[in-house]
Amino acid sequence: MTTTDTPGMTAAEAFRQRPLTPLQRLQRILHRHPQISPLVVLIAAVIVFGLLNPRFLEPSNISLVLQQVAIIGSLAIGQTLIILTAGIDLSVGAAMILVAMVMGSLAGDAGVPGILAFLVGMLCGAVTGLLNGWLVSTVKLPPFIVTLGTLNLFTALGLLMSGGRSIPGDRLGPLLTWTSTSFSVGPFRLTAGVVLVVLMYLVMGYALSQTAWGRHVYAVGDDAGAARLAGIRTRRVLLSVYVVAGVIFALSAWVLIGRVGAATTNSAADANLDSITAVVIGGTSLFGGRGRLLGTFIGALIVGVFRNGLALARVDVLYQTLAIGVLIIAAVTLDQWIRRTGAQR
Amino acid sequence: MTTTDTPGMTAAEAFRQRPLTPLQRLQRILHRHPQISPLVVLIAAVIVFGLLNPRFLEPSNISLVLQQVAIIGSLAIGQTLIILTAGIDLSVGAAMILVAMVMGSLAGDAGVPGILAFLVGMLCGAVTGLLNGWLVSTVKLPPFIVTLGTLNLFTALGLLMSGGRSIPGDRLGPLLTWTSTSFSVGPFRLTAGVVLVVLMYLVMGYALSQTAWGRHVYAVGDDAGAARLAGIRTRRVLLSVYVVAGVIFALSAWVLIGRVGAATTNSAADANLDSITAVVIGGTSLFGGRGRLLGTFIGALIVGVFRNGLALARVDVLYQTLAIGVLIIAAVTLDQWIRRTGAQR
Amino acid sequence: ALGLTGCAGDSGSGGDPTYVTLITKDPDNHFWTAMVEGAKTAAKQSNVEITTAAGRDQSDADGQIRAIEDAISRGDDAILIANNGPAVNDAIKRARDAGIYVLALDTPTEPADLVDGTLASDNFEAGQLVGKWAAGALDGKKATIALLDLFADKVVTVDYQRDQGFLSGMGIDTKDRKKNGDEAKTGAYSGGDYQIACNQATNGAEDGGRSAMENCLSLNKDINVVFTANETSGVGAAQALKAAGNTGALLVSIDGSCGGVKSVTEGSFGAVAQQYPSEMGRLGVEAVVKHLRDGVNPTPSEGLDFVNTGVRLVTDKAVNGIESISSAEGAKKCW
Amino acid sequence: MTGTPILSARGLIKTYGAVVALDGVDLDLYAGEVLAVIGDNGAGKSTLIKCLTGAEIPDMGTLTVDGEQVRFRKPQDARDAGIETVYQTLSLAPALDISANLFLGRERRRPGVLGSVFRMLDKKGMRGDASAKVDDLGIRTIQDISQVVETLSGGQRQAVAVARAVAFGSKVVVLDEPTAALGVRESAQVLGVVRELRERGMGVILISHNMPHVFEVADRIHVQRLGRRAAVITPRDHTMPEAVAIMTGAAEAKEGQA
Amino acid sequence: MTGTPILSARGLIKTYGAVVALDGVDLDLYAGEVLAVIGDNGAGKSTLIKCLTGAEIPDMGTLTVDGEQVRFRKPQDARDAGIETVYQTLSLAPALDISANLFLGRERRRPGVLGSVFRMLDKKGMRGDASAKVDDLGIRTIQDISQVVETLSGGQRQAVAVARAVAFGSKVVVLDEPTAALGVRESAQVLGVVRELRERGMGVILISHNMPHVFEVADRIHVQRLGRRAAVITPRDHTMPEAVAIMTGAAEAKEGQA
Ligand SMILES: Nc1ncnc2c1ncn2[C@@H]1O[C@H](COP(=O)(O)OP(=O)(O)OP(=O)(O)O)[C@@H](O)[C@H]1O
Ligand SMILES: Nc1ncnc2c1ncn2[C@@H]1O[C@H](COP(=O)(O)OP(=O)(O)OP(=O)(O)O)[C@@H](O)[C@H]1O
Ligand SMILES: [Mg+2]
Ligand SMILES: [Mg+2]
Repeated sequence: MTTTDTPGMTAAEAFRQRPLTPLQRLQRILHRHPQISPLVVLIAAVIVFGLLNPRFLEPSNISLVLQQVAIIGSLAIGQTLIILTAGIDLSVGAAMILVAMVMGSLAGDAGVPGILAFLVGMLCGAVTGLLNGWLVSTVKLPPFIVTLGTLNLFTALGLLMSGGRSIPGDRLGPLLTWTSTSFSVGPFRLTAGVVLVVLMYLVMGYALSQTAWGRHVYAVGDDAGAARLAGIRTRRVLLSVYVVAGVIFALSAWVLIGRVGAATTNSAADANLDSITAVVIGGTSLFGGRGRLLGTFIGALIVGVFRNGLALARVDVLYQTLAIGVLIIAAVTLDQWIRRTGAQR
Repeated sequence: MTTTDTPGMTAAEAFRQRPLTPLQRLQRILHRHPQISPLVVLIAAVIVFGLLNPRFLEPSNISLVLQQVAIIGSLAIGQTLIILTAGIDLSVGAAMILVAMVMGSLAGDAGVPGILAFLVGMLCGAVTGLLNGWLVSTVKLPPFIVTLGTLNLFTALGLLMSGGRSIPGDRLGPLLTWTSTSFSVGPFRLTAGVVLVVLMYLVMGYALSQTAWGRHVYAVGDDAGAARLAGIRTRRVLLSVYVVAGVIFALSAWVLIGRVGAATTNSAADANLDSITAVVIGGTSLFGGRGRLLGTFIGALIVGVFRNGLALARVDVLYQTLAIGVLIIAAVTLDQWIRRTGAQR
Repeated sequence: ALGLTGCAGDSGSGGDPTYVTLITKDPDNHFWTAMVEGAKTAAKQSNVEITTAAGRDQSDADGQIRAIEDAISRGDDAILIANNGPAVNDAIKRARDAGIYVLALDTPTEPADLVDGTLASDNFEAGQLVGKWAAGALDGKKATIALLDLFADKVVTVDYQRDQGFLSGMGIDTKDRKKNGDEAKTGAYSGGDYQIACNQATNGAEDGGRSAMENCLSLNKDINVVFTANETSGVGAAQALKAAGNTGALLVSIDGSCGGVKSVTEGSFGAVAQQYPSEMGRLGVEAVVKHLRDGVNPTPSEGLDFVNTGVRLVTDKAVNGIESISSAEGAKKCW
Repeated sequence: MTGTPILSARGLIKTYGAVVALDGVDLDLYAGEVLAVIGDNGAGKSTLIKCLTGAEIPDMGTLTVDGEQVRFRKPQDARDAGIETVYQTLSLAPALDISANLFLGRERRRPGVLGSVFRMLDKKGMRGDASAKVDDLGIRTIQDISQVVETLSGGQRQAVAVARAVAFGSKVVVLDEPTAALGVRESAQVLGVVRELRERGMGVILISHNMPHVFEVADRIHVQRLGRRAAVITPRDHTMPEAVAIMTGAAEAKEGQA
Repeated sequence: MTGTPILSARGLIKTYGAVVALDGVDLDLYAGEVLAVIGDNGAGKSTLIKCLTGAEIPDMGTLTVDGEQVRFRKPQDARDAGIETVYQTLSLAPALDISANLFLGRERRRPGVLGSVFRMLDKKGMRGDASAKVDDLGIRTIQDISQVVETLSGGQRQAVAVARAVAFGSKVVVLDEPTAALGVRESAQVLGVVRELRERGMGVILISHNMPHVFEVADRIHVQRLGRRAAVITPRDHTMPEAVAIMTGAAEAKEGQA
């Protein structure tokens, strides 16, 4: 044999114990926990932007970043669920706006009590999800087309209902604007909306990783045919995912009302793309079945940090666009590099 | 046995020859040629809109529809290639605009001869494709993220180059505006741009269905791992697809200049979504490996017919948005119904 | 973050620059890039550093809110904003609470006193100008009108202000001034009968303008008045008219960029209402500098609650009783 | 055999476009027997069991379970009726690990409120059981029980699929070439499990190309040929070469069909 | 065996995270011989041949072809060096039809300008050839040669993969469990093809769990156990039970290793 044998050690053991460079050592550690690789990207970004402008690291600014990513972050929860089933939802922003306008019109224009408006809003979110889910799971249309269609549908409905007018927060009552309540945690200022979003992450993260339903979501996204043959009720799982996502988008509408202080159709222009971006940067595969909600959370933060950090570095808007493009690619390249070289050891 | 046997016939033959309703007969025919099912949807749409407003069917209007879908139609060729490899390209519109501005600035501002500006434009298109393709095939990043990044990059470059100003057609010279040349074919009026797009469909349709390269594109999209094990140079195939697509987007820029009579950054805001929509309505799977270019052509026409038809049916603007949503879903439902019930006979 | 604003008053003296954030409605329309250019030119002369930001598109309030928050976090001295709607009001309040001087550009906020001052031109008035011109130029003929607005999937202020302004300039009852398309489809304008042949969205872009115009012509070949809500869509509409051989239609538009004025010279546009975004940018920066030096706010134009940067009608076919400038003159002021 | 079959099919027809996969097939399975299905490649064996287990809906034909007519519209229907199946394609979720796949669709929850209210999975318990069940099939080379299924070797994967089907008590177990990718020892182990199932009174349908295996465990052999049932024979009245001859059409079955 | 091996590996190591798949494996293949590789499930047989054919890059170890050291970075490299492989997963493109898969990567063009200038595929010719080649392997149940591969039965699919590997002249053919899903007659046919390849002077590596098959055609047998080469034996100096004993670790190889 030509391999160098150390007595009492198999060839592979000897190979394992070869000397490693510190970088290889780091990679090996990262590779054991691939889900933290977006975290590395996030930390790198925070350090770089902190160097560019020290104000970036001030607690007040960090609090701001959290508030800024709250909406996309909460939409991205529902988007993650749907992408895990190998779907995609282009209607997230429109569904959110529609719910916001429903709640806003009821509470602000029709004078319905806040709690009722809220409940109808949640129901409306569930119904938008039901529509998408029914078309995907039962009529068996591609999710891209379904949600493209409902994107147009929900957008138009929201506009027709409101005529494009905003309903200011002071007419909405305390419940609907509760998400804007802000309070201090040490040097940080958080809003109830941010806390709500974090809670949503915890609850859905638990549901995905610790319950049978979560496993079924992964199985359906991984290989729908195999899951069906294995006795999973794929139709029911899909439908439930879309409905749950719809309710999440309704909750996002609540966060949105708190954040902009009004129910308005003028927001979240690119919520679809942004939410998908957060999911993908967070390491979830668009082909379904692979990914974690924690990754999405970090993905949303990464994009938020990029935007805020560039603004604080006084980068002009067009150069910001350019830089965001480059940074997104860089972030995913770094992530891939961590995972890949790790995999080859 | 309990099956009814006709002497000399196997059970399956007897089953085959059972009486069918005319609808079932139609379905069976359609099922033999699933690729024509979008055509059925197109024809249905044309009939309906023709009934709503007979002017819709006038040759002059039909000619207009062709001209209106030319840009999205040509972008959708490149998009089809990329989607067939299980990719997606969000940068199509931005790449087209960037090329248009490069050609426009060279010919219109820098006074470079038209042919040179044109060639540099094509090269620029190829380079955009090369960048996307390299990141996808060699750095192995997800196409969604790559093209989201380059979408930002190309958009910013186009705007920085032009400052948002359009360069009017009269400064661009005859070559760059050649695509606007119009001529009559019987009662129809076509433009050189439309003819160019049709030619692109023919050439790429041939390349996909009749050459080894086309087969490799399908194989890579179908199962990249299997294709690699079967000895396909997947990296090279992917790279070539993106470069070819880049050139197609550059040609689309040429068509665009002809159509709007200027090199401009304003157009084609929804080009990404619209081109993907055409591909998906045309029956190509977003998961790669399945679909036909002819379907994309019909898909683009379907969307064009919807938009034009709704306008001619005097539908209000906001209701048009709503109707487009519903129609897209209806179109794909019909398509699925044809395919599915056909499959079950 | 508040402490820094105090020492920024000595602008022009070569010390710390004054930091101003200019927030436009979207990043790419030439109208806004012209405003940025105007502001940057003025900034160079007075030791002001401009940081630009924008919504993703004209309906993106969230992007503008973020831009305002970022400006607060950066500790900027002033914000110039063309707001995307009342949804940004809260953020503007927070900025002022943080001691930042806020001026509205182009579009007044609702309510107007939300900001320290406003430099705007009235989009409704701009619409009215071209409407009056079209009504006059028709000279009593029946008007067959194509209305080419901006968006089908969002409602933005410019869209209805320009469209409804145009109709009211024509002497047509607009009903709800904040709602496009609710006017009577036929009736009488100030000079005779009218018919609205179509009302289409263009996305404010050339290809959208062309498609919309083509569809309108398919509906009615006799269109003789075309309103386009901005010049880029107007360029597309002019292409469609040319391709259809319709040379008689009066095409009017709003903006007043150099390209638009040239189209007037060449005759493909009948008239444009010229606005002055680069002027707004320049005046905005100057007002900031003046405020930080002298503590004064810009004085509103007479009878208005904002500084009117003005709208002029540019046409080479002047109509009696409507003040206008020639395209040659317009070209001097174009952007 | 006497009595009502636990699973019975009559006149199953299944065509795919121009392709005829099943051309009027009958099948009876009784409790406590192993019915082998043999046939050339493409004879329609897998299609037959797909139609029996709800994975495909036959164009025509009837199914009865315990004498009652049933219509399976999805695999879950068959599972509910007590039919467990290992399909030839294994139908595992590639990105899930071994124990997640084993318990897919019948996950176990933690005891107490954690399980009943918070519906928390008993991951550790399931992992332990999974390990034991795979070991039972003689697969000793799995080094890491939390390996995801797509990284397993062909045989390891097959063992997981078989373990899943036999692990949960049921009436009928259908195995489509369960030993195709298995090693010598592992195959023997699976045959042992099949015998055990029979002992427990279940009905087993076993598809295999391995004649020694078939003749070792089968009570009756359904020979499938060109989409039809060519014969039903028993290992007692036919030899292996005779069975192969019937399968390939070189001979007819002798009288005395079971 | 004497002379230079056409394919030779020394000290191959391959680990996946905590899993050790290959633990220092040597292998020699000579022209004109059939080398069987046997071993328990998960012993590392498939990983071994993946490392030999460029599908995986070993962590350590060297490869030589005809005595020259080589580094395969992708399967195409091995193919270029004259090594054809049927992987256990078959590596077919599911949505392409039989002939497209058979000729994948070496499509034939039309004669004349159509082929040279317009690079048009000779679809009809390839389809005819494909049909003949699949028939050669004894698969007679394919009713429609333009069927896409994903609709084929398990055995039909395997036959397509085997046909692809043996159809094109080469130096070495590597077959990973080529008869696992095949019927009795079809398996015999494939073994015939293997013998034919040996006659033509090629080297064949055959992985199989079917001991009778192995002992029928192999010249030498590489026994893989727990990621290592436990022994190399020949069918003459060892019996089947002995081979199985070595494989499972119950016995050591006798002296006289090949
Ligand atoms: N979805 C499908 N579309 C078209 N033909 C199909 C489809 N599924 C199966 N077939 C065809 O039906 C026939 C029977 O296939 P089946 O899988 O039942 O064979 P099998 O007896 O299980 O063969 P094997 O032993 O190779 O697994 C084959 O000719 C096959 O090609
Ligand atoms: N990508 C991978 N990640 C982790 N472990 C792997 C991977 N591929 C293979 N293994 C492990 O390596 C070992 C060897 O696998 P291999 O496929 O080579 O076995 P094999 O001898 O071919 O078995 P079989 O007879 O079942 O096909 C197994 O324990 C398997 O689980
Ligand atoms: Mg089978
Ligand atoms: Mg193997």
